[in-house]
Amino acid sequence: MLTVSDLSVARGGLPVLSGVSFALQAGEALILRGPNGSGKTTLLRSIAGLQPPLSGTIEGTDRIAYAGHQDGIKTALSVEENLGFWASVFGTGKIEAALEGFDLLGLKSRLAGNLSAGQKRRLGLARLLVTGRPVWVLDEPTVSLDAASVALFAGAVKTHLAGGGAALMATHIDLGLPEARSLDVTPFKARPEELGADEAFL
Amino acid sequence: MRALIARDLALAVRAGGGFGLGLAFFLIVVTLIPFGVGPETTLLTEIAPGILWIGALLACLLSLDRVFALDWEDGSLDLLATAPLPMEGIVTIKALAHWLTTGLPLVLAAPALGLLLSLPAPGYLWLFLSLLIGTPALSVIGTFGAALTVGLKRGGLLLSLLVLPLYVPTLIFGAEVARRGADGLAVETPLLMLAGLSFGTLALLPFASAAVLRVNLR
Amino acid sequence: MPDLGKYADAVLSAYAVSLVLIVALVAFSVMRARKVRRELSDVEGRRG
Amino acid sequence: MSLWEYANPVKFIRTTDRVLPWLAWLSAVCLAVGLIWGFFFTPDDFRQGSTVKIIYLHVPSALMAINGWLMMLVASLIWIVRRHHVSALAARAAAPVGATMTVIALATGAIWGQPMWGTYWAWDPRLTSFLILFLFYLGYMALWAAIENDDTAADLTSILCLVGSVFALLSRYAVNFWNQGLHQGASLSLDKEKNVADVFYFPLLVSIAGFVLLFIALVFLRTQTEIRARRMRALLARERMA
Repeated sequence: MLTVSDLSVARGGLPVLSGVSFALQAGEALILRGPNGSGKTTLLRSIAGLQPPLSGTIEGTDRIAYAGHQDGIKTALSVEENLGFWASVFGTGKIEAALEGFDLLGLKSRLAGNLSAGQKRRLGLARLLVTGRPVWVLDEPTVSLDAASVALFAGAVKTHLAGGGAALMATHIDLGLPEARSLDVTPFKARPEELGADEAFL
Repeated sequence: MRALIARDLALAVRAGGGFGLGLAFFLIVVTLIPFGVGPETTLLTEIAPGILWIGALLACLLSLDRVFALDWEDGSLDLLATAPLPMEGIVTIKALAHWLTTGLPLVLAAPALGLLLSLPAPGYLWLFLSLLIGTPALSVIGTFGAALTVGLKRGGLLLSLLVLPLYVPTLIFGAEVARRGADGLAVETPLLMLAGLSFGTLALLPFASAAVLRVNLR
Repeated sequence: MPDLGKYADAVLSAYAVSLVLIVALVAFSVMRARKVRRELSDVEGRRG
Repeated sequence: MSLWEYANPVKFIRTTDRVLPWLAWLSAVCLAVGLIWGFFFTPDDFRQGSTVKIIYLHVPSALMAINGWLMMLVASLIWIVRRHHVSALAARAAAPVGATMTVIALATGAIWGQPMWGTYWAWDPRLTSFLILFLFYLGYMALWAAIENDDTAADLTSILCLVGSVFALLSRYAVNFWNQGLHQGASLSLDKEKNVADVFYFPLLVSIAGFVLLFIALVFLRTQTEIRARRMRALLARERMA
């Protein structure tokens, strides 16, 4: 579903990770680990197609639903309107299942600006369900979620995997997904002598 | 696409959306001008088309920094970029939303404000038409400027510096139509030039804006 | 000195303004060139 | 192949280092000869009197103001198409030089206009176009200065230069349309081919050569500076990485 081969990514023109390769099949989850600043976010952004990689190839970018640090929630719109917008952008149109999956049915007509941080995060994650895309690429999905919400999220990921989806995520906490593989990005850290966008000047 | 325009319009009219600010600014500028140049009707009549055009242009400029900045701050822009929409489409929709919320109200209000400045009778139609044709170009050019400065903190001033020189041709042809119309002269040539300019920018500039936005997102 | 007639002020000020601007531009460019050259050699020296 | 070798920063610096002293001296000599010849040894014009001497500054600087922008446009295109860093940095280096040339052209024009037209500033199409060109230079430089990441800045300013060129051209036509009648006659004497006698023409040519050489020399020097500054940033970034 998603194949990454010999990928090098750069932040601000400087290489951060190099030689990253992995493949993700339907029903699989891969968890990226590594300390802060190790390049997980840059890697995920590159895989999602937001920034061009220094070298290497990514197959399956158009199957990806990406969720970054920020949820892209409009505070002046209601929960239903926020989700409905993304549902029609991705051409799926159905939001009931997503609302139910993240326990947002009761908050349906609440303005997103009046949600708590955790509720906002749940709304941001519910967006994944309305995209209808099989590969989830998630950057710190559980930030500001309480234990119950994390369980909710883990459940959603399990359902997604069981339905033939795949997930790639960077996270520090244990999600309780025994079937998930994990990948430590530390060994892929780029060495200073590796060439970035500024190679002509070195 | 339709969802995006509907969302932007909804956001503009909700609380904190800033809808109507441009219009209020336009009114204030037009009110202040007579305090600056004196209340003589003959002078005001003469400069009315130019003032109305410049007022509309400045009011347009005022709301440009919101075109992408809000979506940039809350992460929506990243998510839109990964959505199945072409970037060119996104910037065109953004420009359209800006025009509908800022440009169109200015076009509709301009004739009423023309009364305050004693715009001569034949001028109203041409003022209205020139703004109707010219303000879309202002929105499209402004969207390009907004895309250039989207990642910058305090990019507002830079945005004005970048966009205002680009507004020169539109302003010249637009104000010329309004002025000639008010004087009862032939307006065909500047009107055609203005229309050509609007269609040209509308057709070509979104490609530049999209390219710039992609660079700013990476 | 040629006789500039009644336009002496205009001609002289035009030359003065232009020369001042050119000299300032050249001086600024040369100074910045030296400064950056020095700073770069510092950094390169540190690198060994 | 051969030309693109100079797109390598090291090669560029090495070559320009060799050429630069010659260029600098040659431009100084041309400027001195052209301006001294023009200032001391040319007769007054029968209509303009001694103000005709201003053309030795006005015409070359105006020429370089426009050519400077054209050079930036070409360099920007090269950056967009072939992504040679030197090209982007050369465009960045040329902008302040072009802007200064624009100011010189505007200032000398205004000073010449006072005795000739009776006013320092007229909204003459040419003067107005140059003022707009100056605004474009300002915006371009401001955008370079505002963006931290070098490659992002190069990309954005290149696109701005492209779009700006189109709009500068449009402005030129718009301004002509807006105020066509005023400068007729008044600027006749500036159309050199038809109206400038040989006595004025040869020192003018030398002066133009001086300005062209000065522009090239300054752009080379400033591009070197930009390359060194960029290399310094690259090295410092590696130090932080290690």
